[in-house]
Amino acid sequence: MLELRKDIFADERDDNLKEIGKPTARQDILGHVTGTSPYYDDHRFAGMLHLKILRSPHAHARIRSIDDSAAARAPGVKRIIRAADVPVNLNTLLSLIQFGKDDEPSLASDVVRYKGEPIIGIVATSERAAQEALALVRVSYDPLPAVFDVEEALKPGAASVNPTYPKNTFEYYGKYDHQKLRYGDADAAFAKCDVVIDERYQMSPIEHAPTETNGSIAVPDTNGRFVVHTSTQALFFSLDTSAKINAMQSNQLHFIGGTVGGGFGGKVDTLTEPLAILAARLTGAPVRHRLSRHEEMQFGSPRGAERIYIKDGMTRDGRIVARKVRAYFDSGAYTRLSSYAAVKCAAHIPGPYTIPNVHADVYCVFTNRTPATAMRGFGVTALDFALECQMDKLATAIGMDPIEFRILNAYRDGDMKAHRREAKNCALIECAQVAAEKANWPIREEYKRMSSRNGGAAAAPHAPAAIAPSRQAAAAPQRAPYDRVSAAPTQPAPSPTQPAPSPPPRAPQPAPAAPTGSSHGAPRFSSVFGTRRR
Amino acid sequence: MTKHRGRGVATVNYPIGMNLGGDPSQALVHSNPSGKFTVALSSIDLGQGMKSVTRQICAETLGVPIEDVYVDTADSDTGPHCMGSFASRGTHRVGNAVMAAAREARAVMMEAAAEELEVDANDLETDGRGNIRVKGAPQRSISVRDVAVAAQFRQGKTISGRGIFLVPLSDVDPETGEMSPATCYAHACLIAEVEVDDETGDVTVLKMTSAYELGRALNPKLVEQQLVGGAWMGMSHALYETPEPYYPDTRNGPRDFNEYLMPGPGDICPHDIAVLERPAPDGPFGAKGPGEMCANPVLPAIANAIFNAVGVRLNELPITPERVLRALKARGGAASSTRARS
Amino acid sequence: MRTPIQFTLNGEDVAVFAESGSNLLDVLRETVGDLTVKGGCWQGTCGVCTVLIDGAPRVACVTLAEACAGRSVETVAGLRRGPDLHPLQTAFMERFAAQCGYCTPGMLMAAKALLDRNPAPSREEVVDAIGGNICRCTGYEPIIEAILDASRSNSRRSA
Amino acid sequence: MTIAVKTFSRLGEAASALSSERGARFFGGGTILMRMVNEADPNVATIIRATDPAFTRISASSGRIELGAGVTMAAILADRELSFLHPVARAVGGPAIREAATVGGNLFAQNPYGDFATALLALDAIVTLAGGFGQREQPLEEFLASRERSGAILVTGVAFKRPAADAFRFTKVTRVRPKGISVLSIAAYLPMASGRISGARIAYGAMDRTPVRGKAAERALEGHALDASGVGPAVAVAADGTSPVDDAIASAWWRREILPVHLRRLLLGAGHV
Repeated sequence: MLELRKDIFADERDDNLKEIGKPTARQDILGHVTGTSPYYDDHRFAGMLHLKILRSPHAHARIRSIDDSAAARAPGVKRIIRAADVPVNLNTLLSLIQFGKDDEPSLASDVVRYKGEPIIGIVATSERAAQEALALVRVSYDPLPAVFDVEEALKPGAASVNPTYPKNTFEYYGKYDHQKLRYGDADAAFAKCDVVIDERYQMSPIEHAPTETNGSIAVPDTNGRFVVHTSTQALFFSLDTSAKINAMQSNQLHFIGGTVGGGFGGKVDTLTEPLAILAARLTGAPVRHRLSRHEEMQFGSPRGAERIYIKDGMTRDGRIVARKVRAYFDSGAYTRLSSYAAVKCAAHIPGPYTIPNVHADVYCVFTNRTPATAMRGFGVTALDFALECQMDKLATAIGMDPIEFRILNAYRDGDMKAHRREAKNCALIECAQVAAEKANWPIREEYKRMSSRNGGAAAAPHAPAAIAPSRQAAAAPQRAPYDRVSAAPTQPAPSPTQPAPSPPPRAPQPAPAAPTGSSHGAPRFSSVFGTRRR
Repeated sequence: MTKHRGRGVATVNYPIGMNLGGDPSQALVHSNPSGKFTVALSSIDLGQGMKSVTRQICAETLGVPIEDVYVDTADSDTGPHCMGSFASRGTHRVGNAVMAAAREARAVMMEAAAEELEVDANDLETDGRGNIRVKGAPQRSISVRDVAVAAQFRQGKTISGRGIFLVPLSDVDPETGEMSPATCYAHACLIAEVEVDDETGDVTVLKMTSAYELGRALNPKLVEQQLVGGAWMGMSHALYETPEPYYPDTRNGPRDFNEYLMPGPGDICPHDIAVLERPAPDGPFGAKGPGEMCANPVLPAIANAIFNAVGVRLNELPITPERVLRALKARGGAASSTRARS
Repeated sequence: MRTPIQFTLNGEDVAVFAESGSNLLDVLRETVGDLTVKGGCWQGTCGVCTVLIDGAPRVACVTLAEACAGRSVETVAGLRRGPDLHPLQTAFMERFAAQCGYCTPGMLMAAKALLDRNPAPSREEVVDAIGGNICRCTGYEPIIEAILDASRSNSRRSA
Repeated sequence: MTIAVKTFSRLGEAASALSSERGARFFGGGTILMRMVNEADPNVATIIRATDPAFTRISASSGRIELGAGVTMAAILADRELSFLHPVARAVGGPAIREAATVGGNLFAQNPYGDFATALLALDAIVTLAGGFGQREQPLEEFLASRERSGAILVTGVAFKRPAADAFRFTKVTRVRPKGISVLSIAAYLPMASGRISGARIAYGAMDRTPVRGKAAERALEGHALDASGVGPAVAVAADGTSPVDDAIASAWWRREILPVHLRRLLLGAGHV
């Protein structure tokens, strides 16, 4: 049941609209309920062939030899695709935006780096024929030591997973093995804290499990072009990736999709299109490449696991003054998108709270498991779990109501965030107030009266003045081509002297309040809220 | 058997669009000779409602009824470039591109109407029902259909528009992490109520109550779809899901939907939702994006509710009954102060 | 080895030659050409391919096609009678009970199997009826509500 | 390699075809076999089917209940005479799977599947087998212990004594409602003599390679009443002799930890499905 609270922030909206805000039926709903919405696999072509992939049974091994002669003679087999057949057999997804180095082959030739890594493809007249031929391929391996734990992978002498990044970490800005966030002086601030809580959090990998598995059909078209029906979540992303791997011009590919049976982030990786296109080129026939459910579950890239260490420092009055975070993204054997998530994670470290001293190192680590990728809430879901469990522990530590504690520390318009941008358009406090009201969760009057629009500081205490855009450090080498584009940042940081649309900033360090007798053990009103109420 | 009830809260924000920007989307809008509009995109609808929400944005901006707009996506030959459907960027990025394209098409439409009505285009307004009329003199009006016919066959005008939306790529300072990750943020607070069986570790989610701030609910039913389905996924992430049940040990991975655990229709609970709208200055009609963040507050809210119920902290996901039971045994049983109030 | 199979599909006679040992899902999609039936796992674990055989729900992907000879098979393609939508289809539309839509055909057929035998089911009976059908988008609630709506409109019509 | 499907009108013929052909597999309901076929399992070359009416016959009117191996969970749910087995049949998959899943298939289902076999074990069922040797009967417990070795034999049916009213109880512990697969399942046949248990049979599913008896609990229950103190000794030894495994659903540790809890709840009537 959903209730629209139009009364809140009404003065910031023009609600005089005709189509916007209406519960209009989905444009695609009739197709959905009649089974006629055209998913990629709802297209049929005469003489369509089927591609199946031979996958590594080892997490890390050297391939000594591959004998596919029996498979080549098997009934229905039209073509065997080997690593040598792939025109450009090394790629990384974000090379499309010049972020990261090519590190992942489409088909492994010498070494397999995770269980399920593709080795050869077999194109046959039916999926069954292709599967039966796969069983005839003989591959001999020399198993290599494997590493599965992100912190083990960083220890000296750990097995090296990915030759492009031999130290098992993604390389940031050509010089760091992690993404940094530095704001204020966390270590100094901890010394002034009354309560310090240091915890370890571990997120599990998660499978996207869309009801439609990843797949595509590549069809030879006229003029040397190929029509590709695909389940991708990112049409041009997949088109450009496929063009690069097949050494084709982008206008030789005509991608059609847009009706997809669920994605949740698991259909960005372009898992099936490049080899489907290659198979269609090598056979001259339409080729379908779809993952089985078992492949989707075990070898389709999951949301990567994340391990997060958080140390928070708080003064007795319930204000968080320092946060130190060390986080590890388990990227699996190759980069895919985890390198990007680590940056997004770093920016999110303080969560929706104003913390004057923040210090974070976020690592993208390679291990011998299925390469991870984007998933709903990418880079944030695990961190939010850790941050909000941490917030609960902090509130408990000083006997403060968990909602009031969050409202107290919530960011307001005009507050400075740890990534040195001014908070605007904030609404966390209002969400907390409304949820508490709906759930009959009692919070005190002064907390009900607080607002995201009042009480913000132009710059948070202890914070260095925001660095003016012109003085920003040069961007990362691997993203140089984009530096021009970003000459003018979209959110120019305010100059320290710029007046905030709010009352005077909070005191640098609120005077520690004596614990009160209240059951909430709440800080004294004057010492904490005086600067917030107007 | 002893069951304990508790409730927990989480408040979160979520950055809208690809981190650091640099993720353009384009849209093309054009009218056929009878005043029906087509939006051409290469963006993807994977269930979130891309086709539907961009259709409403286009109709609102043009000032025509929703039935007169159809969204065609995704075809790389006809749809202009879009970065893709991820990072909660659809409504914000693609929505803005469609809005820009529709504005350009609307300008031509109003010019053509002005020529037919022999007035200044600035004196004209749309009635949202398929007509264009003179402000203050509604009797002087012409249908969008007639305008389209005139533009096509008499005036030789193309009622069409192009739109692109790009948040320029932000630098990142390698030393401090100074950056512009996003131009706007959605917000949420969610309260979960659970029951914990202290003999088995089983956790049952009894109720969720939430408030989400999304800038603007362009279509409340589509927003509800995301929030209800997203909260289910959050519950699933919190208590059930993993392709590696013994991580970092890689053994015993699920192979099918029987082994990959997700809450079934018999495991769901009531979810009471409020939606707040603080328009984003750069969002289409102020809209942000509900698609991703809706799952996030559920995980910690459930973990915090379990602590409130039995006094144990679970720092590892998923919070399986086994992990709860192990924690309870380590603690020497549930916190007695939190016995079920029922 | 191909083998002839005859059955009725949504009331029409169908005669095909299918690869021996084929499952019904592949025969319907690849041989007959009824693409309204979707496939999610080919393991019998997701319910996406649920069809009715002689009125009973079956997962087509683990149903031996040869075993359907002479039987009546119903898919979502037969749910709609000409221009008129089935009450379940209307209810799914009104309740916004589909997002990506991929599980919808199977959900509708599982629900039809229930309502055909039990026109006024309880919520628990609806939950049991779709217990074998995975939906990754909706959280199930709108689907349950839609099926209950359809059952009420059923009883209204029969009343 | 294409699959051959051979259909026989007599169970005997099907049985001899099954034992004489390499790669022959008998088709019960298909939920297990068709998945193997879909995955191109090289061990399946021929599918043997039987249309013999005996294969799907239910005779439940008398004190002795006979179920053809081809009887489906749905057929059991449709038979009022078998209402005591309805909670078991309903615990198998969703409605579509229950239309296909058979009594015979359950006897071969790999852990953690086969909840119906667990119930039959508690009911002391006798299995009728057909093969090159013709027909013979075997207690289910022996059959389960040797099923991996017994090769290409055909189960044609099961038979068991109808339990006294309310003497049979079943519970299935699962993570996903309503159709999750077993963390474990417990079936208990609890005959009473003057308010005390006499000759109880308890069976566990997913607590070992196959469904197994909870013999220690059975012995500890003998002569006790079904009350808190009476069931205590049985609960204490509930997990004795079991050897569950770690799988995707649950760890062996958790299965052992919660088995006594669920046995107690079942015996005290709290866990009755």
